[in-house]
Amino acid sequence: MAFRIGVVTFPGSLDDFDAARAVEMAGGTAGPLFHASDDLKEVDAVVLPGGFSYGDYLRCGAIARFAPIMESIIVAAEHGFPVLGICNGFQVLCESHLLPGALTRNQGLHFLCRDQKLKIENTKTIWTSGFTEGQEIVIPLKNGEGSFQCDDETLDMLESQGRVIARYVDFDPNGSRNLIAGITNARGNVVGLMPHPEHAIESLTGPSEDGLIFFTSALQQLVGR
Amino acid sequence: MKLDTVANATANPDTPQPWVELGLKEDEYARIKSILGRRPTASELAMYSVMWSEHCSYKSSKVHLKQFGEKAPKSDALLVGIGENAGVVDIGQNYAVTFKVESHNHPSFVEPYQGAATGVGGIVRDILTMGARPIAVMDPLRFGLADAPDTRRVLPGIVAGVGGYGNCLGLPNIGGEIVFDETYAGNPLVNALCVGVMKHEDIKLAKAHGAGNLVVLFGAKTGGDGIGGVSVLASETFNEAKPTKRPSVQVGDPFAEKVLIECCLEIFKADLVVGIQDLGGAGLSCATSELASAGSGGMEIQLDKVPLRDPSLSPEEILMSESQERMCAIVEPSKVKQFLAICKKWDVTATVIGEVTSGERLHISFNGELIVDVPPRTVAHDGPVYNRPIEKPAYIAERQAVTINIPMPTSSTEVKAAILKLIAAPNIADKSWVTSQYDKYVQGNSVLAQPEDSGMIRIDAETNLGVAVSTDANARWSYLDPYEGVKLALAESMRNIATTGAKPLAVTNCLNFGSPEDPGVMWQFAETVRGLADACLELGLPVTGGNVSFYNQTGSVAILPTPVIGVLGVIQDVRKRTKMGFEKAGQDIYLIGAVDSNMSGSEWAYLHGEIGNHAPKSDLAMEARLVELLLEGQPIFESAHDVSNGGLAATLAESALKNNIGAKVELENVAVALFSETPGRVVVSINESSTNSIIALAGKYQIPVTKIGMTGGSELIINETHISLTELSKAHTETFPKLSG
Amino acid sequence: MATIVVEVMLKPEILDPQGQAVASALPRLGFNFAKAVRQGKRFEIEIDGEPTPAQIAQVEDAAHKLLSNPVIETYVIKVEK
Amino acid sequence: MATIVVEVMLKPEILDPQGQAVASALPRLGFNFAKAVRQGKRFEIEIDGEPTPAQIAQVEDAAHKLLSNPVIETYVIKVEK
Ligand SMILES: Nc1ncnc2c1ncn2[C@@H]1O[C@H](COP(=O)(O)OP(=O)(O)O)[C@@H](O)[C@H]1O
Ligand SMILES: [Mg+2]
Repeated sequence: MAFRIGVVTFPGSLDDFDAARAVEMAGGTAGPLFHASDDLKEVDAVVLPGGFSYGDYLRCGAIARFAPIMESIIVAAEHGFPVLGICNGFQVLCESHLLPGALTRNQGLHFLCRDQKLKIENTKTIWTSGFTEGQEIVIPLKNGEGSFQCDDETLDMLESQGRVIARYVDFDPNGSRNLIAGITNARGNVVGLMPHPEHAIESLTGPSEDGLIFFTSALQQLVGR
Repeated sequence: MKLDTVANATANPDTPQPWVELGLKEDEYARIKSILGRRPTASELAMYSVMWSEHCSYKSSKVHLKQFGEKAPKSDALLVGIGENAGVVDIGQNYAVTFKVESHNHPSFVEPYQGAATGVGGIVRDILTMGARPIAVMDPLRFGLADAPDTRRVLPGIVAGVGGYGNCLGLPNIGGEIVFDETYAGNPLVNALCVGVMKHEDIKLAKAHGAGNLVVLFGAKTGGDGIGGVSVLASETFNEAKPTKRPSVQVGDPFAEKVLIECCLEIFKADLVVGIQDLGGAGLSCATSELASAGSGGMEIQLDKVPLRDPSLSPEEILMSESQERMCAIVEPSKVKQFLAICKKWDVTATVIGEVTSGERLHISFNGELIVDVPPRTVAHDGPVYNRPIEKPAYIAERQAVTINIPMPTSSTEVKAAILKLIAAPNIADKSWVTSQYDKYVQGNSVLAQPEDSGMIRIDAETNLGVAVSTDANARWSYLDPYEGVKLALAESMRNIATTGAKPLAVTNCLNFGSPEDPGVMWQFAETVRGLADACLELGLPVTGGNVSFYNQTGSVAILPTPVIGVLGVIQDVRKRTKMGFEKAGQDIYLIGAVDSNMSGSEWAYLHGEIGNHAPKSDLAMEARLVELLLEGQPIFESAHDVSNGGLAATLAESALKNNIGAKVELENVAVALFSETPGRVVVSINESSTNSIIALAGKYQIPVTKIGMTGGSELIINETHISLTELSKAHTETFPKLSG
Repeated sequence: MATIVVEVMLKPEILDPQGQAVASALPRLGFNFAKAVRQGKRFEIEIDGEPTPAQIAQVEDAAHKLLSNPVIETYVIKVEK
Repeated sequence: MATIVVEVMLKPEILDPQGQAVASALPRLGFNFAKAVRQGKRFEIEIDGEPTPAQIAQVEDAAHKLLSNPVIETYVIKVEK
């Protein structure tokens, strides 16, 4: 039986459909989850998709973090449940304090959509195990508030523990500290990533098919659990 | 203030009314009185004034636009034609596609961010109203000179507004235009196009049928946004001397609209509406009168039930408010509970504000008192019609007498300098600084987006059916000859569709002009409509809808006549689309079509302060054959890129820079070959093994095909001129960042 | 050294989606104190020494031209020590 | 009726590109008074009657949980009449 990966829809989520498609294309079954219920419906992992939850008018992810579904996800994640937050999902994870730091306004002050080269730095997380260390990939980046910021202590901790999972290469799109594009929690089950792997799953509609590996990685890791 | 009821209006026939301030003409006011048999109440006056404004009533353009119906080609694809919120075409496999382009010019000058944002919001609601899921947007834009101070104010705001709203809705932006010309200073054009898709059986119409059915207003609460905006803002020349006419600005809430979209789609899926209308210009005045007018009976509205953001609004203000993100639906009583439950799920405010009646009048009451009692048709559909004076402007003859005198480069140094100058010109330069502010990936179906010749969206992931859309206008040609100019714009748009491998199917348009009270402008308009109708008939493409924007002028100076033409095409298998960039080294480059030496209206002439004398003459029969050629030849094309603004020089540079693959090209009469913008041309690259096929195609369709060179290397080489791609790219990409810096 | 503060708020009649988002989030978190919320911007401008009337006039000018959009916003200038 | 104001600013060590953009735009417009600019948010919360200490405590709680992100921001609460 295929593993079920839940995709959460908050009001204002945009990439939920695409994330579900990526899960299916990777060989999993996508399970829609609605923000207003705290029922995880026995999914094996969860993706928090991109978008502008609640319009992102206050701070990105700040209001979504209090949705009933997040209460369940926070508890589960603390017990090792796999969670991938993409873009707005990453912002929600930071607001939930499942991941350290915060995502702030792009240094250029504009929304930026581009094909972005990344270097995968950590292949030990549930979501990145299918990559080789140092692998360079190209997937779309699209956000207005993607600049990863934290204090020096947190940055040292992330770097010394190898918790940066991906870094921007060749071009600094937003002024993130140490060019950080994605990080993980200590346990490696929660990953936040600013660029969008779900938009790089077929070369017809994306810049590459590199993004699919995030989803196949998780499905493979679930087998081993 | 005392409520001006119908009883009061009858009892006090001589109360003075501000019909002049509301933009009505004396005869129009008289006509309202004769329709009603008394003076209108304040609320009725508000409704008539907004609905009879140029923007809502098309009073100056109607007599001309009729031609789109009269000359309409027979088309089996057309499911819903002009008149509804947007036209709908059949693209096969039981899919129906709707698309439309609309202007939001004046509001975007006053408040660029919000004006542009609400422009996108408005067109998306039009598409949604048809029952469709919106799937993409495009934004044809025009600005004053790129380095003018006001452009620096207006452009970043408009771009941020288009992006801010569209990105938040989750609609990929798949194309548009950015053109600079001094006539747009003070009159930027913000046109927004939206495409939506649905199944045939899901098409919805804006009609109020069935006595006893309920009128439900849902979405955002009503505030004081844009009150008077319709009649005052959209139909009077913006004039700084009359600051009181500065309307309050509409502010968009894209999140509210995103939720409204999801809510509507769920309501449509459950089949809960009889008719539906969005609230755009003229707000509730428009929605109620149009629904009732198009329906079978009358309507009764209790205006005090409208949920207000600002409780101090008067009834006439409620009727005129242009608060965004609102919809009005006609719902059977038995389905209202379910309707309201879905709204609740999405946290969308929904209120029953009235019902459809068996009568013939639109009755609106406020706290139990009747304030509107009108025949809805007289408000919505039977507004004034003007046959405005038309006169061919004197400049036409003056222009035609001019001889063009612009430097044409000859030596290889001159050719190089000319190419670099041209591709760095704001009208030709790389637009990524703008387009990278737009999400082109969301929804995961964008097969092509800017800077490709057309945007392309996959409709069905199983069958790979897709649609392509392109928008084009060449205002300089329209200025020289509006009849030919619009035909050329249509031909270009159609060619852009076919260049990517899709078959042109239907046309939309947004006609941006100066004041209709100027007979010269009216002539430009009349010629444009005649040209477009004739061209559509000849090409067999139906016009499915459009929009007219008048009064785009500062003082006596009108903008260049700018008919923006959108063409929608269908492609059976999106995997087979052709892209604009050279794909591989060592492939043969062919120019399809022949060049001539007319430089009028070209960018090269414009860069030397010249507009020229005669626009090119369109050859639509040839353009139609070219489309056939492109479609039949599609399997052998490794790349294909249309030749338009900037001529062959721009086309070659763009194809080379796309994938960083150079080219070596041999041209005769090099300056004309590079910079002339003769229509009807496309550059393709093919494998050598396809040589016979392309020659056969040329013969079959009687279009000249010339091998001009070969792809490869890291330079663009034209005869003896060598330009490294690095240098080319620098010139092409530096312009916009510099302008913004 | 002083700080001049410019507070920019949307005019009361202008829709404030940001404030609305906060207003509707608060009760979901169990906070019921707010009747309405408006969200605006706050600029803290550091200057050398005490502000002179000429400087304040300049700030006023800048607030009007750059920091606010008079079409939809109003501003207030304050000096903090 | 009173207004409780919550002012939220980025912590000094956190990059503030918006404030920086203002700081570099000012001199281009001929304004040379600013040594540095920081941009933050201002929430105006309308409440019924005079604020009670319990209400202020609630606002404090909301400011901490929702209106600011303590990882990058600080806030100040003020009561205006
Ligand atoms: N405002 C805009 N929004 C989105 N795309 C744009 C915009 N302006 C230009 N583009 C895109 O840039 C590309 C080049 O523009 P243009 O030179 O006008 O194309 P064409 O010559 O085919 O008319 C096209 O893909 C067009 O859709
Ligand atoms: Mg083109």
